[in-house]
Amino acid sequence: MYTLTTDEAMTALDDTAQLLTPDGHRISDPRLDPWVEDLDAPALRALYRDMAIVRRMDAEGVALQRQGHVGLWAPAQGQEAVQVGTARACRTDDFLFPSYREVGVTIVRGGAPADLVLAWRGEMHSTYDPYALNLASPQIIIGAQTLHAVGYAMGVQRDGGDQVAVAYFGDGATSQGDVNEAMVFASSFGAPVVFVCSNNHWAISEPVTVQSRFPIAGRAPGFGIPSMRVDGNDVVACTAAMRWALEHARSGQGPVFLEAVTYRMGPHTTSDDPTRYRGPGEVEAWRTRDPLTRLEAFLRNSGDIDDDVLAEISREADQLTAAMREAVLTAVTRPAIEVLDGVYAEPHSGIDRQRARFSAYLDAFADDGAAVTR
Amino acid sequence: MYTLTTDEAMTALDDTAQLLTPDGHRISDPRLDPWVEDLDAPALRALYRDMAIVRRMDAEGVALQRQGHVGLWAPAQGQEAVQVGTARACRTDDFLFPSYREVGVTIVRGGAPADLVLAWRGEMHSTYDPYALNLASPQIIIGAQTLHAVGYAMGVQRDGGDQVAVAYFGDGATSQGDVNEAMVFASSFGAPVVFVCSNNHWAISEPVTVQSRFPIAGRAPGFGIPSMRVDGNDVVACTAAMRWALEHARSGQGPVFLEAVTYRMGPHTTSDDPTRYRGPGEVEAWRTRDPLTRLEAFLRNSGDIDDDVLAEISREADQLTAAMREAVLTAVTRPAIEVLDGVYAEPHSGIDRQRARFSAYLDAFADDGAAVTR
Amino acid sequence: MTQLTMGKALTAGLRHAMADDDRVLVMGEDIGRLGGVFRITDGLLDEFGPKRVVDTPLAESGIVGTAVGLAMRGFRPVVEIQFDGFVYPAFDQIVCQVAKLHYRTQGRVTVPLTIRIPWAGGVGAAEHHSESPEAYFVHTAGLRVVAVSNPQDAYTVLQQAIACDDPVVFFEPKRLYHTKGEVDLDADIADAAPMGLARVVRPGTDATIVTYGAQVTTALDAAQAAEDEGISLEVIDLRSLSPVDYRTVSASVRKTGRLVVTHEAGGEAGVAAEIIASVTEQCFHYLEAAPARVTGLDIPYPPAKLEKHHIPDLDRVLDAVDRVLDRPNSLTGVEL
Amino acid sequence: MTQLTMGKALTAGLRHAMADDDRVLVMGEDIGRLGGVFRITDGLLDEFGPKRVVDTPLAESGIVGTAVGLAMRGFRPVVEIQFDGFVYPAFDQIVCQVAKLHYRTQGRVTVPLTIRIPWAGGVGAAEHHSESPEAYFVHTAGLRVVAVSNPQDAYTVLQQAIACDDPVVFFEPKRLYHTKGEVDLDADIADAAPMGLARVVRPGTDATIVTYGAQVTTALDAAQAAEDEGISLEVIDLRSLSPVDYRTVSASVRKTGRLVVTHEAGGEAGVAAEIIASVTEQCFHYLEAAPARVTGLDIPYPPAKLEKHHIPDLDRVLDAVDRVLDRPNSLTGVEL
Ligand SMILES: Cc1ncc(C[n+]2csc(CCOP(=O)(O)OP(=O)(O)O)c2C)c(N)n1
Ligand SMILES: Cc1ncc(C[n+]2csc(CCOP(=O)(O)OP(=O)(O)O)c2C)c(N)n1
Ligand SMILES: [Mg+2]
Ligand SMILES: [Mg+2]
Repeated sequence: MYTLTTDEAMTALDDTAQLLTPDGHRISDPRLDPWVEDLDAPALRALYRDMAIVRRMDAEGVALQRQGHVGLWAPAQGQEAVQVGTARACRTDDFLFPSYREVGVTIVRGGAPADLVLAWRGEMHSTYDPYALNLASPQIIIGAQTLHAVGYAMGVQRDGGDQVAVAYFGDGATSQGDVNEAMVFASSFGAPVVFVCSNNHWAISEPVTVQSRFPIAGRAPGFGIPSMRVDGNDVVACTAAMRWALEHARSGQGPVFLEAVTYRMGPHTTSDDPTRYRGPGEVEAWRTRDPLTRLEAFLRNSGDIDDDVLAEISREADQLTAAMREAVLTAVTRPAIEVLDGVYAEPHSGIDRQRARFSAYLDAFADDGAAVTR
Repeated sequence: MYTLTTDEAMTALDDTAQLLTPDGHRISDPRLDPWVEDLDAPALRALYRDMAIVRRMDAEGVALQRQGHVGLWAPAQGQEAVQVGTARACRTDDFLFPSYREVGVTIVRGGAPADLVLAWRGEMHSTYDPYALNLASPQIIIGAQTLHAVGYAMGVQRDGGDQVAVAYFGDGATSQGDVNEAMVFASSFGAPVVFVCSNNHWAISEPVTVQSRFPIAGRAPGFGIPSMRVDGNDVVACTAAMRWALEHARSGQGPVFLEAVTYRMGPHTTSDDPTRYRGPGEVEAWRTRDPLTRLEAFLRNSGDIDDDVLAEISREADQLTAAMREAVLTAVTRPAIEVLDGVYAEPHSGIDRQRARFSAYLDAFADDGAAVTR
Repeated sequence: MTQLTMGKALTAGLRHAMADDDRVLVMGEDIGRLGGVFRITDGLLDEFGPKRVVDTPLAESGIVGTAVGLAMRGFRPVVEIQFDGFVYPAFDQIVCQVAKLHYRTQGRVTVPLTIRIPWAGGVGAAEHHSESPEAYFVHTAGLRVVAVSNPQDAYTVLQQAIACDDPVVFFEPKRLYHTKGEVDLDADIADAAPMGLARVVRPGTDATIVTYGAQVTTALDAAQAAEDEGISLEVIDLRSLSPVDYRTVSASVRKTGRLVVTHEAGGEAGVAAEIIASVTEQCFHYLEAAPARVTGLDIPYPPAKLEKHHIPDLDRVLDAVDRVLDRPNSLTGVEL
Repeated sequence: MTQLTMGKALTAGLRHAMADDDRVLVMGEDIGRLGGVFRITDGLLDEFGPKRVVDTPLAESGIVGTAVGLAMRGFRPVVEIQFDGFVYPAFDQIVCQVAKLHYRTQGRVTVPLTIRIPWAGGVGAAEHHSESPEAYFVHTAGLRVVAVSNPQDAYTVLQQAIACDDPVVFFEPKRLYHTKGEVDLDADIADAAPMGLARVVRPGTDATIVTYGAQVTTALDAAQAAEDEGISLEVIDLRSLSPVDYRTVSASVRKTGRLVVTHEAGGEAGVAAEIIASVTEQCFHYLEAAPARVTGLDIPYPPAKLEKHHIPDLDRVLDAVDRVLDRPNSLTGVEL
């Protein structure tokens, strides 16, 4: 055949991979089951714990913003399963490239409580050492990190390594040239990269239909990249899908694309007012598909979780959120002159000159707390 | 199904639409035949005439470059069928957005001989009035024009018009962010635009496989745009495919993507040396699929063309190439001060100041042919 | 006269332009139902409908590139770039297409496109949300660049930009969005000062401060403070950064003999360098001291908690005034 | 010493850097089998193989963005942008990522990336093939910007740029690719002048001409011509545009008291404006006349047949020299 309509290309894509139903029933899937065979009760509890902690710390971030301790927060509520499931599926030496909303990914990679808040507070642009967590700084420019991930993966190929690079981004990002170029490069070089698109149905106020009138997972195969649509609120399915994707990339078969279908329960950021563009009905409908309650229901059914365990997780979450709050409240802003630090890695006469002048200026004020002549 | 591999998305795309075989036999195709029912002998002869003239003028362009009359030429040899077939299928009020290689499109749209050469000669960046030919100036920035075409088509929608915008570009261009964003916008707004990708197998020295390891026509459906792979050396198939595409877009069904599979017989430009990156075998193989010889063979078989007609076309081509040469040889470079013309549409104090100074400078030299003081 | 915030004045200007000319349309990310993240397009979707108030896919090159196509079809698109730091993906379309199309076609194709950019810092924002990219556009021939500093100009100049047949990059200082001022909503833009002209916002005799955008407020504060010390500063709001109204600027410097230029963008090859190079040429024999720049540091925009060291404040402006007046200042004795 | 064209010197520099450090790789459009449209990477594919000489898809943002990722993995990518006018699609990656990553991460991530750009006009090329975008990058903190003017610098400075842990935008004047000069292929880059330093290429006493790239040749020709009239011009090749070596430049201006800056890019908010603003500040009391700019016009790059009016030639430079020497010149009596 020499024509291809969207129907022909996408009729195959009429479903979403799922292993846990919204009410917590495990359904079997011959393709995905093998990838999560080892997920026994402790492992599932661990995933639940991760998600619960992400939810609490995320809520604390919102609270800290409302109380004026951080300038902004981009809530992840509702997206815990895709963030935790995919990040936990990675090896620690895989390198992950998150956007600004991947608080769950940061936590899973070992980010400290302070790492979650000091950037939003405006103390520094980013906190942790990317090489310590194998996690790039959160990216604000929509889509830019997808190319970095592909480049990193090309580096892995050149080193003969078996790490995988993972690019996280949203549904809105799929419209950016960079994300499409990333798919072109990844496909052309067969780079070991997994694209994880968290389709949370909204790019600020724009519904995903403005970016794409068809399932986003249908985009990648045209670039020569196999893709999967997965229930992004099902942490078991996300784990399975990501393990499949990682193995595909790790074994030299090239890039993979995952569309995780999820929902942003909160505002875009704490500055946003979602009541201007979406009704409560939609949000309520998604509440029934909550990633935490479904795993909790499953674990309660199987008797693998109980109130004691939940209380224990809650205590742990208390400690972590307290540490996060503490980090914000004790944050010390760096001295003025350090604003000039880190622009260049090597000596630079322009920075030297600015430093001399700015020091002189600061000194002039230090003397009498006011301008020299007044 | 929730996964989509490239195989699943593209198995359908295993063929190329064709109506004239390389040796000139008309094959029937129930989907395409209706679109070219009206192509009787005179119409086919006209297409042949167009292609022959394009080939001759293109060859003259190369010759003019070799003789130093123009600085550069981007030969279209081998691509006459896609250019003539698709452009002839358009209405005169459709608006076409070409790249630098669409000499055939320019001729079909009524470009004068001078329009083909004065820009390459460096007399002006572009010659004809885009609104006179409904043809944008040739675009050099790879892919940029695809967005202009989509925007134009969005304008048509707003005007309630039934024109179609057509974007021409190459296989290499499909890697550019702009071309992918153009597909996103076209799909999102259902804009009446036809994307015509002339896959001539090379982007300068890079084979199409560097840009895409799969048929380019497979890219568009993922964006929600139906596409067709057509033999770009078969002017009848190109006409049929384009008429189908135009009708689709014109009737409000949204954008269409055509991949015309063709071959660049010459160098990328007259500055290029293709022997560095491709063997003569490949070029020779494509010579057997020449767009002109196959239509000539068909018309000779049916007795609809003979040496007299060919001689007549040849005379016409002689006149046109002579006019083109004449345009170059009689070109008068604009006076120096006009270098400042047309930067802004409205009065601009910066330009005024530059004009005053540059005039003074020119005057100073005009007096004695040298700088004021020497 | 009506009291309006700059934000509301911009909305009023847009509404007026759209009502006047049905070829005007606005497009960008989140400008429809949401009214834009700064609510500048608030209400326009309801009033003018989705054909003229276009929520676009999330792609700045796509937004500007399709706006070029719309302009070629005879529309006058007004594009909103969500934040200053997100204009760069559209840079190629702006520099190679928007700026060059008219020249490329010997004037046959006009691009009456307005690119609105919420602009600059001082609002405690995250990375990429406080950029001052104006010099890139000033350096690009074929564009006009304006920056507004008060609600009345916001209202008037926006309409002038939209009415202009050339592409205009229109900078809106974020930190003034909520600042109120008198706006004459009935004024005809034809009666207003043409878009390319600067304005002396405070006359003075001892030194000239040239600035634009939110720094106009800082400069006026500095002039007020200086007055208490008996120093008379003339403050000029450039309004247009390309072209610069050198007639007004140089007339002032010929009078005062001393010049300070201040802006929030970094200094290296910035707008202040341009002003100083041009004024030095035009007024060399009138200059009593070296003109001084008071600009942002030449660093990537810093984290919010440090931005106050980056944005020139009243003290830094006054320190530079001292410098051009040959009074003791922080650089006294420092090798320059 | 070997006689080499600048093109061949660049190839030798690349080969040397790749042989020295196996983390260096080159990437771009057509740089493999073809050796690049200017043949600067000629032979490297055969010598170093496709893992280190990477023909990329046709997408500049993709090239620079993946190079950033490679740098994060510990490589030192050398990117070729095919022509100056094609760098703009990569502008976002350059300004928001390449320039900012080190600052964003408090120095934890370095981006030792070299972006080579065949640069500027005078070669009779088509639109977009003769651009001078250097000011955009000079205005961008976090980048270093260099421009070479002769084969020896091409060889040495390219290696220094690759060895530098900061990102460097490296400009190669197209019209000098075929110009020959002596190159010491055995010289160690550690012994050469550091990358940030300017060089006095011709000493003189009456006025200073500051320039870079292909205009160095024009300036030297002008100095030669002026000598016949008894005027002694000092010519400085900046070599580094960011940072600028103001020590060398200002020392010269303090000596001569007169300054001409010439470059091919438009003047508005360009590099010459920067130099003049800084030098005026640093040397105000030494200046005997207003420094003069001799730059390209502030227009989109013109068609090839008109480019000679755009690129400052010897006569325009000498006219400006007359101006700073207060001799009769074309602008005598013209309102500036
Ligand atoms: C290049 C660029 N343009 C615009 C923005 C402003 N912006 C920030 S988030 C956002 C929406 C992103 O939507 P999506 O990709 O779906 O991610 P989500 O926020 O839903 O996680 C926009 C438009 C930006 N950060 N970068
Ligand atoms: C943005 C940009 N990058 C690079 C170039 C240089 N360039 C000119 S033509 C070309 C190859 C284009 O290949 P393709 O799209 O297949 O078109 P073809 O030349 O084969 O018709 C390249 C890389 C350019 N003109 N614009
Ligand atoms: Mg989203
Ligand atoms: Mg091609």
